[in-house]
Amino acid sequence: MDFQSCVNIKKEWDIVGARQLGRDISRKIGFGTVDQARIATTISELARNIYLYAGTGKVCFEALEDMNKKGIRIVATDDGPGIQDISQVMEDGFTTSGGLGAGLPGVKRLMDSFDIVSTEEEGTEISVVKWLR
Amino acid sequence: MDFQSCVNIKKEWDIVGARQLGRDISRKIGFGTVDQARIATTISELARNIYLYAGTGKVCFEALEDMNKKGIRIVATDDGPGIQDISQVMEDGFTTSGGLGAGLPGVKRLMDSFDIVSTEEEGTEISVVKWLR
Amino acid sequence: MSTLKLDLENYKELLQEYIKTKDEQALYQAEQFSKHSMQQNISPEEIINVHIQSLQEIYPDMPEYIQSSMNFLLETMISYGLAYQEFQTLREKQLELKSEISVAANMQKTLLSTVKPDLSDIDVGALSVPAKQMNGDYHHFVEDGKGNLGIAVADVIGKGVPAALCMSMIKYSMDSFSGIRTDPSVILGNLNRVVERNVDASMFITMFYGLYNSNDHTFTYSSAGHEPGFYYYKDRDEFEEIDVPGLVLGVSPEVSYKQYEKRVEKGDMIILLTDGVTECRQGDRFIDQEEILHVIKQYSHLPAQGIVDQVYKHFERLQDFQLRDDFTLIILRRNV
Amino acid sequence: MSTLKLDLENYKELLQEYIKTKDEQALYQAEQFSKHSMQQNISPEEIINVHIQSLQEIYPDMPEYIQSSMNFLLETMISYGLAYQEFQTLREKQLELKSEISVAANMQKTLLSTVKPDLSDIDVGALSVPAKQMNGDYHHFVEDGKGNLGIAVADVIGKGVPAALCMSMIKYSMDSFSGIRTDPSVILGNLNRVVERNVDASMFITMFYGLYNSNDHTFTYSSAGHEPGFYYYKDRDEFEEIDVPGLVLGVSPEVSYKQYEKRVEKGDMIILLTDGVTECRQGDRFIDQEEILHVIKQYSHLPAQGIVDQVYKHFERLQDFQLRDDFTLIILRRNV
Ligand SMILES: [Mn+2]
Ligand SMILES: [Mn+2]
Ligand SMILES: [Mn+2]
Ligand SMILES: [Mn+2]
Repeated sequence: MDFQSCVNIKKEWDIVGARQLGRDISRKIGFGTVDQARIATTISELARNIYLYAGTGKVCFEALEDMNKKGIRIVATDDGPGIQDISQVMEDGFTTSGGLGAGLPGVKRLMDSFDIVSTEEEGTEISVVKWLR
Repeated sequence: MDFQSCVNIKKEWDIVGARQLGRDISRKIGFGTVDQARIATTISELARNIYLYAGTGKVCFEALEDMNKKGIRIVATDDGPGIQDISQVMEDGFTTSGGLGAGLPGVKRLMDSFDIVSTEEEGTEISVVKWLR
Repeated sequence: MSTLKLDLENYKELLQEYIKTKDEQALYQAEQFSKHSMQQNISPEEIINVHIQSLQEIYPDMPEYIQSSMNFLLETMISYGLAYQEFQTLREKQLELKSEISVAANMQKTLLSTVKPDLSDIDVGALSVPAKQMNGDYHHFVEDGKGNLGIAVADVIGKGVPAALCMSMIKYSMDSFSGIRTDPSVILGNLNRVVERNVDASMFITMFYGLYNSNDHTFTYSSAGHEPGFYYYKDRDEFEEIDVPGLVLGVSPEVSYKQYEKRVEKGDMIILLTDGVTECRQGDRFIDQEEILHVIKQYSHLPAQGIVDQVYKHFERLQDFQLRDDFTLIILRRNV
Repeated sequence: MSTLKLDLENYKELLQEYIKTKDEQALYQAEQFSKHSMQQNISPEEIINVHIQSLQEIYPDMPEYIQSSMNFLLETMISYGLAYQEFQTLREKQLELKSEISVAANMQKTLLSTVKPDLSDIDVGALSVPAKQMNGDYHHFVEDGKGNLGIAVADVIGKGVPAALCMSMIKYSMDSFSGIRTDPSVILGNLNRVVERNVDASMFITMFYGLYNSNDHTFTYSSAGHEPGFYYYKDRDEFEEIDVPGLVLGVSPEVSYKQYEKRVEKGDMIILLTDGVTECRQGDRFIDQEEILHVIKQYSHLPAQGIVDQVYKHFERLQDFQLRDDFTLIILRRNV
């Protein structure tokens, strides 16, 4: 994976750093103000999940480009306890981030594609993509 | 009822007239921008209901004042077909105003008190009050 | 006032007009614009964005701090936008669930349907209205062809789907007992065993079973903790509570129910009901017994079904057209 | 980053900081501000209002058109605010309904619970998992104490509450027949009459009833249009479909079902299921029969319950952990 940059998440302050980097990258890719704000919200959700539930982890960004489209991939990885019941956390109303915010269903709505792999005791990897329109 | 002013509703243009009068009165009573906008939306809903379902009717305004509070009463009266099933139109999701808008449950949310009397073949009277806080 | 186009151009024009004229019409159109936008699933942050772009185009020289302030505002709207989208998903789900329950409610209607007996000697009125879509009250008539009419009235603790599911148990169990023995005490004893076996202890059912023998005009009955009914003496023009002891169904595996008998005279009425009738509430005020009996008396010149319908209408209005509990009322009157 | 105060002062400071520094931290706090506001049921138009007031205080000399433009924007947000409030009401209702259905689902579990037989001659595995909260599949075991084991498997058309309500009918009817006669064809015939009488024609039920006689190791069975099961021949290591004709329950009042018999050899297996197993889907692809039999064979060294559990896990994963239909699988194996 080229053009990949990561931000380690250890303290709440790192969430801001991840948002900043993600916003810079998405601005360069050409995303408008609204999409930049949506991408920033996505990063907040993913990074807060790491900060609150896994303790540490990282959020990585990758600029995507193929012949006819550009986009951004965001991958959040942690080695926390893993998510026991994925279908439950993907349900509306079952919010994460300390009861505040849109949780993973919100992230799914903000992005174009969403993928999650979680193994008990080994951690969780969430990978999302947003395409430029 | 003193201080009462009415706007007859016959054409869509009259909705604007009713909003204008309602807004002026509520501004004089002392309502802020947000509440003025909410009162205007209420008037839109009530007047559109008359315009769409009853054909003609009127919206009247009354400034309320007692020892310790001020407010506005809005009364929408028509002699249309009446509402058959009141509990149905008061249900969320069963929208009036041609599928657009908040319907009567929205009006109830925007105001502090809500009252409806409807007689088949005789018409409907909806009376709402908002207090200044 | 033609159909509004949902685009930047349109928003910009309206905005420009409003700034120039401060006209109410522009605000009315702003409202219509936002309603149309909502119909197109447009999120609030997109409205903010259209607003920013319009301002930029109308006022290319607007102060830089305005632009920044609007970007800040946009940021606060993203969460509201998500809530709006979740709302739409939820609304669809709700509709789905509602139609599912309405299918179930229709099934239940077919299932619990009972034919009101048409006997020359006694006049019968019956009505059962659920508070929600599904009924947790049950009533049923059985005729044995030998002049006996069995009348069951039951109420499950609770309302809605769980109560309805429980109610269907009573229905099938009653079906399977029918024709075997019709003594009220035996029927309640049998049902109690079924209920005790099949539902956990937190769920219970009250039931009244009465058997009207039209040959000798006796009414035999037992109650499993059910709401007391009333007996009306025509000659004395007086009501009396039909209140007999009996444990509710489903609490203890072996219960024997006592059976009582009453001779019914011409013009006398038997009034059976569930607590949805007696515990009608008007605001915070409970309706008292006197009021029910008063209303019944008021319409007592009508046939039994007429009385039942009028009593329902009376209390429906009192409760603001929103029943708080399932409502079941049965009236029997000896004619001949 | 202390707890945020939800007031104008706080918003104004954040806004001012952002305009000055264009800092990401101020935007992050704006996001937190709006989330907190949502928790306090604050509508989007109120955020706009706080924004207007903040701007006025920070820039008392800001151009008049900005003020007007913001009033216009506020007007467009009122409808979104109403939608937000409706969303909150809806969410509460949804929670209520969900918990109601979960109570009903628990009742159903108690109701439909069946004890897996513990016979020395045959090894039995059984699993039934609903796609939604309530199960529209039914399975039941009956032992007569004389070495006969009755096995019922049924599937109501449809899922959810209506199917569950219908299912409870099968349960009570089966209860009331038990002990009378156990011939599969007679049981299906009786049930058919009950279903036909109680539910309207659009609703029907498929059912398989089998009777395993452990004295002579014969398996007698009838089917009412039910999904074919499989028979496994240990000696040939081959599967064969158990597909026999029979009208679904509830279509016609008088149906007579044919009865079939099979001798079961040591190590042979009888596999009964509902179409939730055979019509598993992976994305748009239907799983084919071969795959099911392949998975069963793969785990055939396990006890019957182990096979059943592993087959379920296999198809649960294939379907992305979201069952599209109720899933019921029963496996019987002759041990001795
Ligand atoms: Mn009840
Ligand atoms: Mn009740
Ligand atoms: Mn089914
Ligand atoms: Mn099925």
